[in-house]
Amino acid sequence: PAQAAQKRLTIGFVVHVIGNPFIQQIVEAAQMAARDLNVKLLVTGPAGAEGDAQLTAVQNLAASGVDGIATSVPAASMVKGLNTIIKAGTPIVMFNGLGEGVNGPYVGEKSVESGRLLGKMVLEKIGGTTAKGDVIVGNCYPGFPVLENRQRGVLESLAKASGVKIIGPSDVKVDSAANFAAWQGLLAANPKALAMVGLCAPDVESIGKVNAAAKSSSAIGGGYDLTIGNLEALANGTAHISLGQTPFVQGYLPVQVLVDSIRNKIKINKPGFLDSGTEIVTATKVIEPFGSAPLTFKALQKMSASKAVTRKYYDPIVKGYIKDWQKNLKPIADESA
Amino acid sequence: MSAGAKSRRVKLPEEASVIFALLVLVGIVGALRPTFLKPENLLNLAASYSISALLAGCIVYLLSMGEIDLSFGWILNLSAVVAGLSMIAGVPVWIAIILGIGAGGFMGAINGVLTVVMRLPLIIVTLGTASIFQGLSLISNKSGSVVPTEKKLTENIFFRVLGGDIETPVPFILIFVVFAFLVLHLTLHKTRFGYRILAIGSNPEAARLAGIPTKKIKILTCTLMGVVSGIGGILFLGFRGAVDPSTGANLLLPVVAAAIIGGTPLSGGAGTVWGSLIGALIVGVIGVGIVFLGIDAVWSTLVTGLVIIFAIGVDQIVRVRKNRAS
Amino acid sequence: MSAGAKSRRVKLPEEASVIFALLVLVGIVGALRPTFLKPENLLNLAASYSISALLAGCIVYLLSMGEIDLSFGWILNLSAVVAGLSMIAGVPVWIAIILGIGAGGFMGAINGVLTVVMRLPLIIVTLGTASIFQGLSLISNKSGSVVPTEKKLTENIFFRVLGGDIETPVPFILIFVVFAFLVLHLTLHKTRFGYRILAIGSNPEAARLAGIPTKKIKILTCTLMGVVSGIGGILFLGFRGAVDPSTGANLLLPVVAAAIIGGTPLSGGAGTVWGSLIGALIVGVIGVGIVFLGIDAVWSTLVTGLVIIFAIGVDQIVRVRKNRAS
Amino acid sequence: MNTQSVHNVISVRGLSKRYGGVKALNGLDLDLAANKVHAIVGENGAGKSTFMKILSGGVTPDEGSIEVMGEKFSSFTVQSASKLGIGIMYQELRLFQHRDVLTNLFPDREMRIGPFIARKKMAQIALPVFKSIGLDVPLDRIVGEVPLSDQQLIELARVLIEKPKLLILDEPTSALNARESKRLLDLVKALPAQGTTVLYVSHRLDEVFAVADHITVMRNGSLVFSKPTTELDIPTVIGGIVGEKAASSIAKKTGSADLYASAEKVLEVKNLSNGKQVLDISLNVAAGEIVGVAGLIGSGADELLETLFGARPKVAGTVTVQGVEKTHLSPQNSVRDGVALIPADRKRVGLMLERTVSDNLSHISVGGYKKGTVLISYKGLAAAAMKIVDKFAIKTESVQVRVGNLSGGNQQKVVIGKWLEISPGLVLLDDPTRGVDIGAKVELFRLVREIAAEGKGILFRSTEISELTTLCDRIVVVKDGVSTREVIGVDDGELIKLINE
Ligand SMILES: Nc1ncnc2c1ncn2[C@@H]1O[C@H](COP(=O)(O)OP(=O)(O)OP(=O)(O)O)[C@@H](O)[C@H]1O
Ligand SMILES: Nc1ncnc2c1ncn2[C@@H]1O[C@H](COP(=O)(O)OP(=O)(O)OP(=O)(O)O)[C@@H](O)[C@H]1O
Ligand SMILES: [Mg+2]
Ligand SMILES: [Mg+2]
Repeated sequence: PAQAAQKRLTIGFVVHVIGNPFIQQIVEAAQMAARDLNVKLLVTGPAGAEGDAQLTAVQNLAASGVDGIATSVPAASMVKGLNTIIKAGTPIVMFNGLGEGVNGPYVGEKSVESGRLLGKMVLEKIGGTTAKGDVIVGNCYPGFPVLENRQRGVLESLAKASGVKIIGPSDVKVDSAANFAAWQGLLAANPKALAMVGLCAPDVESIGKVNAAAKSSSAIGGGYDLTIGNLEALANGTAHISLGQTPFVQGYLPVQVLVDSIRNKIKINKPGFLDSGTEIVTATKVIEPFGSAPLTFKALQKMSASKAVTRKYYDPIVKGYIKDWQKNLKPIADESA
Repeated sequence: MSAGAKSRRVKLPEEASVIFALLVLVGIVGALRPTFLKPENLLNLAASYSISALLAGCIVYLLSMGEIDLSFGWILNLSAVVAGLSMIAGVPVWIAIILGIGAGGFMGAINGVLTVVMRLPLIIVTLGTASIFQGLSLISNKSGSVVPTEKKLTENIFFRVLGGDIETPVPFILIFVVFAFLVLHLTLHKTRFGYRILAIGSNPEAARLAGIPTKKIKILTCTLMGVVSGIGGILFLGFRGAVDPSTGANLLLPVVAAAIIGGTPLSGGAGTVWGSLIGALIVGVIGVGIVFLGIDAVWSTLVTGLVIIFAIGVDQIVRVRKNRAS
Repeated sequence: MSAGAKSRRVKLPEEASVIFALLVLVGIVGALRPTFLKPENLLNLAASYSISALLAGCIVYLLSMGEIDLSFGWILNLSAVVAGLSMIAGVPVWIAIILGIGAGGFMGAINGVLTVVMRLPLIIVTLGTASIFQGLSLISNKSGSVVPTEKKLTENIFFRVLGGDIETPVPFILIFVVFAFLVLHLTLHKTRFGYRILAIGSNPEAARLAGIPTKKIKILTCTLMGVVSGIGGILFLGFRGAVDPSTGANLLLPVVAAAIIGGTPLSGGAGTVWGSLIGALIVGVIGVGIVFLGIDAVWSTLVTGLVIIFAIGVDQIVRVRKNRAS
Repeated sequence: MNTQSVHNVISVRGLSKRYGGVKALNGLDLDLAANKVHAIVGENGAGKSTFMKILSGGVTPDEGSIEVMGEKFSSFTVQSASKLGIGIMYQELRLFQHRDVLTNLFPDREMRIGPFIARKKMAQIALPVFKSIGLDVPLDRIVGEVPLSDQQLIELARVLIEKPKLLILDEPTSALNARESKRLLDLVKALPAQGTTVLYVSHRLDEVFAVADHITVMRNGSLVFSKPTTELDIPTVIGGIVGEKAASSIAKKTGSADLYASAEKVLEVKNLSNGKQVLDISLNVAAGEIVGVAGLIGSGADELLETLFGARPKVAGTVTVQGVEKTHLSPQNSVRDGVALIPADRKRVGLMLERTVSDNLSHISVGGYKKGTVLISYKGLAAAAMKIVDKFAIKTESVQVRVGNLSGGNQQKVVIGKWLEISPGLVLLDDPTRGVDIGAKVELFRLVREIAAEGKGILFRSTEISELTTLCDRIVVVKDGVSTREVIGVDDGELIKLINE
């Protein structure tokens, strides 16, 4: 171990899309981990989200001789190729997107469970199981595995109220302008909707703007991710709930796992699940996972704009949950439980 | 019959067929969901698609010249980033806007100069510059969104009017874009510059021998595309209040589709600016109509495709009929 | 000089300039990272890009005919889905493969028939059919990935050879694609079918007057594109062992880029199948080189753009020199 | 099958074809006997090419019956025409510009070994045909890169290779020089003896009389008369072509050595070279003078005018226009300086085929010359275009018609007419009468003289020797890219000898 520690390791970090603010938060956390652990981090990814181009990037990193690779796995067609690399001796940790059957640990949220959570919270706000009326559901990229899981969870929770009629799920598009137009159309078509629920990063912001423009609307807005625009919508009351996926943990933890396992020769070549937790954010309350210190909405907004503040806030988690990852490693089945 | 005699038949405008296709689509969605036809809803729809319509109006210039620009989405992005970062850095809003549009024009000019100097079609050159502009945007916004949040910015009249905080019966962005279309139409069809663009698109070698400065016109047209993309970026910034690194990534296909559905051929020498506006609206009605009708996400892609084929089919039938009649 | 007399100068092949550009790029990356030049690495690189190379080799047919197909990525996807689902449903592997390729050919034929019947350029038609094929794929795989996991499937020779479980000195997929290129090259440049395609692309009216059945040839060429996309889908399924709903989504630009970087003009009448192979390798080397050189993600897009401009610049300089010399 | 149709290779009755408001063919009745050379003549837009295209299956008639070689058709396709053994050389060449020469010779008739095209076999067939028509171009050259005259010969070779029983030649010599034309005429004359009937469309009446057994004159889509050549003379034919309009003719110029010696030089060229076809050419043109350029195909005469205009790069020599040396020659500068070029290849570099007559006529005045304001009024352009249309008697339904729909000769008039607006000081005429009918040619020559009389200079290249000797004050002979001598007052025979020596 001492020898391994002396040689400066190189870790490859492959994301499925460059230039997505949420992904960028993950990348920044990974870079913090690399600095903390004194390893070299190579970040790469395809220009457009496509599994095959991403797999090629992973293969190229492996061929260029990196010591370990962290990658999101948005496509089942990457699995075989990743396992070949693992078999050849380069360990791989997944984050954010799970490839079923990859022989390595996965760091991410419980996607179905988080969908259930969102559905449950929306249902509470519209009057619980006795609620009666329309709820609009939008999926920005039908066919994307994580989104399909979230959707399953949301629908499961909403189904508890027999009076709730689901409108959709409609294809609301990922491009922010098209996304806005889609939500605008959905609300115009269903002006009495009780709630609008999105599954992707641009949704909460769009829903907020649509709600603000339609004076008659009192729909509850809910969705995912803590981008600046989404938090803005929560702050001005045009949207109501957004779930975060702790990008910090998703970025930091994979690097920690790789570095520890290489330095200490820990075998990680089998599936496993490391929960990155779910953040529940409303304008009045912020619930962080792993029993972290309570956070005000203001503080959260500040954090989303500053790396240093983020690192400081998560220090206890780095020293606790993340450092003790071996203890927290669960069977992969837990992810979609 | 003497040359130049006016035909007595009332001549339908070139855009008749595509207008008809648009009306058919609006009619179908409206028949199924009458709320769709509420003026407010239609205006909102139009406003949402106004930026891509604007770009379609300008890409008509390049198509008329026999060229295609693949980079304009990233010019839009980087222009908006330049303006947004300038505002955040404290540059007065109006100056930041000029900087953004100027950056757009500069990028367009680079495309133009490269295509002229390298003697390559613009599509090949912009295959490279699209990546360059995207890359510069990623570097300058540090892969994150650019969001001017300070009160003194968001309360600036620019953001308030464009963002819809100040109520106008018709969204301001729509008024602006319709005005821009008027200018684009007149420039292409009533000025020497437009004549020269069409002449180059019709027969580049004949244009050169007619003494038309083809290189200069190419560079100017690319610059114009850059300026209009820059304006698009500024409108986007004001309308949405932020720019993401992915802004503009998905503009290419709908914008070019709008222009060609509108009736501008890819082969050069002809183009209709108004047609591209109708084309953009068709793209918009299809997009919004599908969610309006509550078509399931899994089915919506298929339905979109079928409706596109239906719309261009209607367009084509009317066009052929019309040509046969004349 | 007498008619038909062979010119005494050794004639460089048309593809010389683009080969030179490829060598320059490989040389630069190799000089900076010698491991890049290991034959094993180069072969793997080539294998990763072989499917898009194959498609580039066939899109040359359409470009030569003056057309572009926007839908082939989704034809690839749906063909692979058809084959994968058939296998999972218990259809013998070889029959499933034929079903997949047949589905591809059928989709291509639909494109061809629509473009001929509607008398519209293929690019407009495939604007619609691309969505249709994607939509059908989403519906048939219920928005999920198709993964034939059963042992009796994955142990089938098809999956084992393509997936690389059976060791071959050169990846099997590479051998297959090079062979396919040979066939594509000979068909375009040595058979009447190829001559007819090039004639239609060069002068459609003259082709009609020469008695060429232009509609039939168009439909056939579109069908060929469908069949090759179908084969691409099958190769993908075997090579990767699964198909995702997003498979094929981002193929359009790199494939068309490979063909035009390789030297096939967009205007029709000329095309080089081998050039598109080199073009696909250039696209590949740029992608791989950036990872090998350890260029950070934030910078990689910019560098990609700069290298593309550099590569087409080198290509163009050699081309101009060569033409001047001849 | 009656006996008459055995003798008549073609019988048409009431053949009509209209395009919009234009009657291209208007109830044409005609019988043409087999194994003869039939000349078809008529003014521009008379319907000759339309008739030829119907016979070859390229155009479907609206009305009328056609009987070809004893078989009766209401219409036929390209395929059925070619099965019958009808071969056509189109006036507007139908070549595949991107493809090589050999490929163009066997369009869809390629010979094959197995599935593969047998280029060697095709070359063996092509080379003797090339030799017979005096074509000398490598078979692997891209057609778009060879001169127009060679393209015309390639189109001719293509149809000869088909060995048709009925050979249609639509203005086959319009871009050819005297030598090539003569060779072609000899070849055509020999064909009837081999069982081939020839339809020969041309505006060059001397050729017509040299080659045809029988002459048919058309006007406005109908027959004027159809008689054996022996019963006709040139004035009668001209009378038939132009109709009631008085047939004018053009007087021959009698140049003299020092007529313009003292006049101001509009153009002075010293040792001009473009490094390729033009190697060392010196000449000058005085104000009011018409100077001819004579030379064989490939002598550099073709490229000289384009080089002077700046359309091809100059590598050495000096060019002085109106006393000012032009260091930077470019089309743009030339247009601004009032130098006009009427290019030989109207389709490739002269016209915007898809656009209207009006748009084409404003190509120079709006496009290159920058006349008037930035804003343009299409009404104004149309009015200006109308004037030119009237002046040149361009036959078109309106100025808003697509120029590609005009007959070949009328297209040529548009190419010339578009320069009128800017009244150039130096006019470079590169084979300007290609496909122009006799009436229009006389009109054009009158106009050229008129322009010259205003003190402008004219440099004139033509493939027709008689045009040079008729119109020019002085003729510069060019050989292998070098101007070898200048002659004054020569006749056709002398000039041909000078060019060929
Ligand atoms: N495709 C077309 N569309 C519209 N009008 C046409 C078309 N082809 C020919 N015409 C018109 O038909 C008439 C006859 O044309 P045609 O080409 O047969 O004349 P031509 O006798 O061959 O003349 P030229 O001597 O100039 O070649 C002309 O007025 C022409 O404008
Ligand atoms: N020796 C020859 N000289 C001239 N032409 C030839 C010669 N040999 C063959 N050809 C041409 O090639 C053609 C060959 O006919 P074939 O029936 O093989 O073509 P095809 O089957 O109709 O073509 P496709 O399969 O592409 O439809 C003939 O139409 C003929 O014109
Ligand atoms: Mg056949
Ligand atoms: Mg004619």
